[in-house]
Amino acid sequence: MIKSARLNSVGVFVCHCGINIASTVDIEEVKRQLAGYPGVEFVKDYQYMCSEPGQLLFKEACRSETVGGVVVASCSPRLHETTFRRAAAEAGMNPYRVEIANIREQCSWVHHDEKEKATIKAVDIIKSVIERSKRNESLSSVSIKTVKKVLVVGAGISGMQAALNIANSGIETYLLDREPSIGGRMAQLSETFPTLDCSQCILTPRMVEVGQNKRITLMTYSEVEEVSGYVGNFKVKVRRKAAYVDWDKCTGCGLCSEKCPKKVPSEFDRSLGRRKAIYSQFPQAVPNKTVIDRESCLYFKTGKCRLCVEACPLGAIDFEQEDRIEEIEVGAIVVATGYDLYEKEKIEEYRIGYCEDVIDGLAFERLLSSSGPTQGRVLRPSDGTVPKEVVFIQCVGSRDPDHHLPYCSRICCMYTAKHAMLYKHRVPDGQPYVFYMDIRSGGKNYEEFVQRTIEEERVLYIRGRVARLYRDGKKVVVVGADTISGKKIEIRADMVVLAMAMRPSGGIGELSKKLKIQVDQNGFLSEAHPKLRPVETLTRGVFLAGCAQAPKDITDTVSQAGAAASMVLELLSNEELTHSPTTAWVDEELCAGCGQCVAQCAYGAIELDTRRKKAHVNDILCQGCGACVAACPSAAVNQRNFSISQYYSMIESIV
Amino acid sequence: MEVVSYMPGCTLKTSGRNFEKSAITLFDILGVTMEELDRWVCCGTTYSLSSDNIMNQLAPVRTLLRAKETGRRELLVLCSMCYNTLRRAQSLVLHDKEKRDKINEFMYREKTTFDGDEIRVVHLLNYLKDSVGFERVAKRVVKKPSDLKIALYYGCMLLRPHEVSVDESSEDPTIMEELFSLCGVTPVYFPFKTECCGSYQTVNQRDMVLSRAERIVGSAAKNGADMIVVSCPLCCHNLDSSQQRVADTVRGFRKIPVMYISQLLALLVGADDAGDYRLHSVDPRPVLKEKGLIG
Amino acid sequence: MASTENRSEKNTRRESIEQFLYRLLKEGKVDAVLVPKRHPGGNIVSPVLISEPSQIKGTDPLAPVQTVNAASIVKELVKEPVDKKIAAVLRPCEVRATIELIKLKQLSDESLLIIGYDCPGVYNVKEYMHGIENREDKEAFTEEHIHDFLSGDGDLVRESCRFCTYFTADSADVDIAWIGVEPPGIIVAARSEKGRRMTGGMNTGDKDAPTVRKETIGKIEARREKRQKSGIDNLLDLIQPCIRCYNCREVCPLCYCKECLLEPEKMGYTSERYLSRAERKKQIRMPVDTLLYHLTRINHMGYSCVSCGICEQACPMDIPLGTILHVFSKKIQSLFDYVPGRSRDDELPLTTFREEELSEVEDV
Amino acid sequence: MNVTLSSSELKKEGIEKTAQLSGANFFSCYQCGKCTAGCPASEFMDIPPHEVIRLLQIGQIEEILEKNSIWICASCITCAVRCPKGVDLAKIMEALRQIVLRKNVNYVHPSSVSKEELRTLPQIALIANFRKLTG
Repeated sequence: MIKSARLNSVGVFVCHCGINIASTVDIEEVKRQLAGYPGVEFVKDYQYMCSEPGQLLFKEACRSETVGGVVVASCSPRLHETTFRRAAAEAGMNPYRVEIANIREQCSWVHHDEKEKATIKAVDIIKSVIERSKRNESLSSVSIKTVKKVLVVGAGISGMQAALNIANSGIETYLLDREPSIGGRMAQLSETFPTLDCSQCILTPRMVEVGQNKRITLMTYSEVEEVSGYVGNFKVKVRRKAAYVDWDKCTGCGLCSEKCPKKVPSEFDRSLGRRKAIYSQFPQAVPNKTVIDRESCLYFKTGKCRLCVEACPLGAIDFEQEDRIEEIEVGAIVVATGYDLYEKEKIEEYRIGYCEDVIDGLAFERLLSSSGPTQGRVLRPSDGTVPKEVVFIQCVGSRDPDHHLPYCSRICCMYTAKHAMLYKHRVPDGQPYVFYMDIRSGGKNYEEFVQRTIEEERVLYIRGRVARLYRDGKKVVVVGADTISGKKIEIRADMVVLAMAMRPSGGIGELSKKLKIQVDQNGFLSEAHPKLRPVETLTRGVFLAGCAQAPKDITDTVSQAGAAASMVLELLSNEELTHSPTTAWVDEELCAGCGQCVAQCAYGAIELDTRRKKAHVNDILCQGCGACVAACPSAAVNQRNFSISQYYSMIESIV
Repeated sequence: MEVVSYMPGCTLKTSGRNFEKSAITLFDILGVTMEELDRWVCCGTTYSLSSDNIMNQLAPVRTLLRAKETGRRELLVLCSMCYNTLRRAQSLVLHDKEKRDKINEFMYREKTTFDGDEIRVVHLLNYLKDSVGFERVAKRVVKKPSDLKIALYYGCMLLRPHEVSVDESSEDPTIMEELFSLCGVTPVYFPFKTECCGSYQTVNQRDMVLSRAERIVGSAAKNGADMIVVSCPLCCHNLDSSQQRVADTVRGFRKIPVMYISQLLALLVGADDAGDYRLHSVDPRPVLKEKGLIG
Repeated sequence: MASTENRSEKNTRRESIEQFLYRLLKEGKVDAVLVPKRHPGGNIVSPVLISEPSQIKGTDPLAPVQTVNAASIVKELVKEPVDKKIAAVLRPCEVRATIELIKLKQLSDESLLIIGYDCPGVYNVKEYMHGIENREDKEAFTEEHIHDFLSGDGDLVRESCRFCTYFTADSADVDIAWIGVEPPGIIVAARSEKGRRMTGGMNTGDKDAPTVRKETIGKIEARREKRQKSGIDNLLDLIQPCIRCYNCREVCPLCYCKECLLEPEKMGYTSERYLSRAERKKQIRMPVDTLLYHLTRINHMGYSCVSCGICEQACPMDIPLGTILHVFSKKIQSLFDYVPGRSRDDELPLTTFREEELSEVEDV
Repeated sequence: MNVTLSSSELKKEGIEKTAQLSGANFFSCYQCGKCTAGCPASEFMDIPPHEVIRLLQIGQIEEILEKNSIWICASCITCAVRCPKGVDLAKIMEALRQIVLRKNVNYVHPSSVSKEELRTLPQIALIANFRKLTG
């Protein structure tokens, strides 16, 4: 009895905030009105409660035996709630017995010309918070043990970088990719801007490093099937796709591919080259293993062939293999699923001109690449001749909100300059043209690179969008305009390279649903805050890296991957994760099991036991937003220290 | 016998009468009767593009009212310009309530109002595709022209703006190619099929229209077309009657006859002739004879 | 069934329905039937759960009286899964309420066959009793009422029925149609997969067939639509007489909370609080918060309210609750383009989010 | 000659009227030039189509009206269909023509059409021409 009486008593501090509050709200009047209010033990004021002396005053009061809770009437709780709660904890009081009454943003600042009314309002605000405070519980933080393992989805340069950073800090990492090899898009590139480093040369050592890292488990040719659990304790089901080759036996010697009679266009070479039905993605693949493409394989189609079986000295071919589901447990997930290019067939006004010699930027990378289908020689796909007039078109599909994608794909300006320059290096007597709208070259040494392309390589930059393409014999006529001279321009090109827009890679929609993370209006994964939380998602424990979040170049991708890795490490550096205890809970007596709260929860924190017809809140996942509380007609869901009876008494105290 | 309401437009009664006549012959053979609206008025030829001009919408809406009075839901149009004007006027009335009310208020003497959704304006091509069926047209084909290559010219008004396009694509339409391929005629690659012929500028920008004709007909010729097929009396005029003047100034320019969709189709399904050949500047008869379409 | 065969010269729709239900039970398609039946006294007709086929005799779903919204009873009957198959013969408003309850996970419908039928509307119980008390032929009363409904929409029916436009049971598993059908004919049509499965072979056709049916329905709908109110301008006055007896809540088929948030106790009324409130406001009306009570009820029920009007019938103070609920619910439901009970597949408005909804509050 | 810009210059009546008659927001235009590139008539114009929009953006409507571009436009709508920003240039051209024509200034005089032309030209050519180019 004595104890509860103590808990129901409250001390009040009124902060002047210099003149921010005190020049509008009459502090003395506030003190006078609160002095006799039921449950109020004392009312004190100070110029700056958040200052060192203010904090001392506050701690002193918390230590006193007379009050069960403290109300600080000051600025928004966003600013100093944590400050005061920490101070209370240091003084031995339960931090959740400290409440802030916001009399600055919600009172003095908005009513500075109505001082009397502002004073009345300040008193009301404080009274209502006193009422709430009197009914507060002494809560303690929720904590949960974490699994010190990480899953990185996508093994391009971004995923590889994140995985290396995490694994090198001593944490087991799974690196998953749906392709047979790691390496991603960067493995397809020829040379990189602005240094013209050979992409393969800088990437391959990284791939080997990843492949040999003892703490990294590669899960290539795999997809995320299902994700359950929550931060610190995710359970992920991974579909290991059937390669029809026993990878434990396969050494990647390539004898099978040599014997395979079936050739199909190679995805890796953007259909400019061909691969076999049993193939390894590219010569430097990690892991260096082969897979059978079931769609093309003659054995799967006709039941005959089996030449690969004969060819393999290790007996690794296994037509009976099936997809396997493997379950792993991880504490955090990094999503680095990268990008695809927008399909050029969607650009209708260019379609009449399409022939083999109109290709997209990635295809041109393959033509430039020394490991590509032409060993790095620029040859027309149609007839193998050297193109002498080559037109590069930027912003194809990008910056076209009316037909295609509204955003800037960000890297096309740079890689087009690189393409034009490399073309000029390969074909010194050729003439490259670039149709552009703006040149966006805001990276280190980028602008200099573009200027070099224009000045030294004599690449002709034409400012204007191309209206259409059409074929004329062996040529492709490019119909454009030079908006600077106002002239209409026609170029009879031997080859046209389209800098197609970047978009998130296929399947990102389903993956985002499985991970319960958001996508933006363009389908890219949403970061928690565009400025201050760029690698986090709104789902705790899931982080972003690379082009899955937005178009970016290799430099930025690697930086972001490092940032994501550091966020993961920060998260997993604690043995236990703590979590604010002001979560929702379900009163089972009242719960009728209608499930409306489940649908409201954006964090997947509520489960419905359909047999018992009871909802249950998972404390770790609950973010304390209160949506479920509002949705429940039975008032069966309550939020700790935000209970409905607390609200009633708050309202009651002011109306 | 199916019956369809039909609005010819002015030019189909004069210089474009081959279009109407051959369409009637074609439909007759396909078992469809084209029933001309009683009191249609000129569509106004070009859709007014200024937001406050309601006057220019009255003519097409009156014709749509006449169509509504027939009790049928469709109105067949052959001429590309009429199609564009009527179709856009219908769409305007349907989507802009304020203008709809104003138009109906203005025409208070009419027995009924037009609300935009009573009539579907259908171009010949869409009628053949959706109501008759290209397969059914193809089944009626009796003449197999030996290796007739045609350039299918869409022009502007069948395709733009995109909302009224007769094909899913305004930039790379294929509906005519689909139709004629099924009928045993080979469409040639024709990159100028959607490029404007110069339209009404033929009246006072003759040079521009000649230059357009040179490029468009030149492209058809270069790609081996024996004939250009059109759906608009104005395109027909600009491409056909300009050719002699282009030929006079451009060396090596090859003249190609221009015919309406229905003229060629009518011949294919067995009509004896394709109308009054005097209306053509470039006489199509030598090609038609060579390919065995006329005796 | 022997009894109906005997008086075949003057069969009624009621008997045709009776026959169908008899077969349903007799042929073992279901184990029990919940259906309105005339009680021994002869006047009142109310739901009865029948397991013995011979007891089907005397059932009269068309009788113009509704003592409870039978969805409340269905909710009680199948609140947990049962291994017996139960057919519930329900008015359209009861069908719709049942479907809402299924969506709210308040009943398990695996073993439930919802049979709906064209509803001619009902009288207020008191008026019905008054009308039927001295009648010799109780059945003739029903027949006369149906005649009124088809011709002039008998003005004596309960207010909620007067403006009800959902008098056919399109969302039931099986529905019994008779509007536009020559009596004593009825058309039994399965409307769901379950309906087809459970009544295989008993269907007599699609009710959409006769055009006269469509026309008649259209006419009645038009007449009733005109009677619908679009607003309430004196809500406070209307609610004044409320004595907080909670009858409206008790009879509402959709009120499903275990404990009502609106009980004074839950709302935290203590003696001290009454007094301090009176002190602060100088006076307070007792019982307190009747407006809050009704508004909260509207807020809770508004998404799913099927406007059966049972709350109005239960109100001892004659507050026009049926109309009030209808006006508010319709507004709420139209915001979400939601018709309660239209289909099991329509998602509850509060559990879904569509980008285009509530655009009028976007700028706020 | 220098152009002196001010807020009133940018918002003057002709500019507002063009915006209103065309219903197009020419400030969406980022001058990519796709309209000019695709315009079948641009080679006959004094100033290319995208420049017409640019001059509107900087308030120089008089300069547009001095040039022949708006009268050369054949309303083929290629520009509007392709514009990545959904700026309907065909409507802007019409609005600019209307601004002149409504002052009772004809661009083409019906009397200037010869009898021979009247006889040979299809009706739609004549009617369309007068509709677009006379008041």
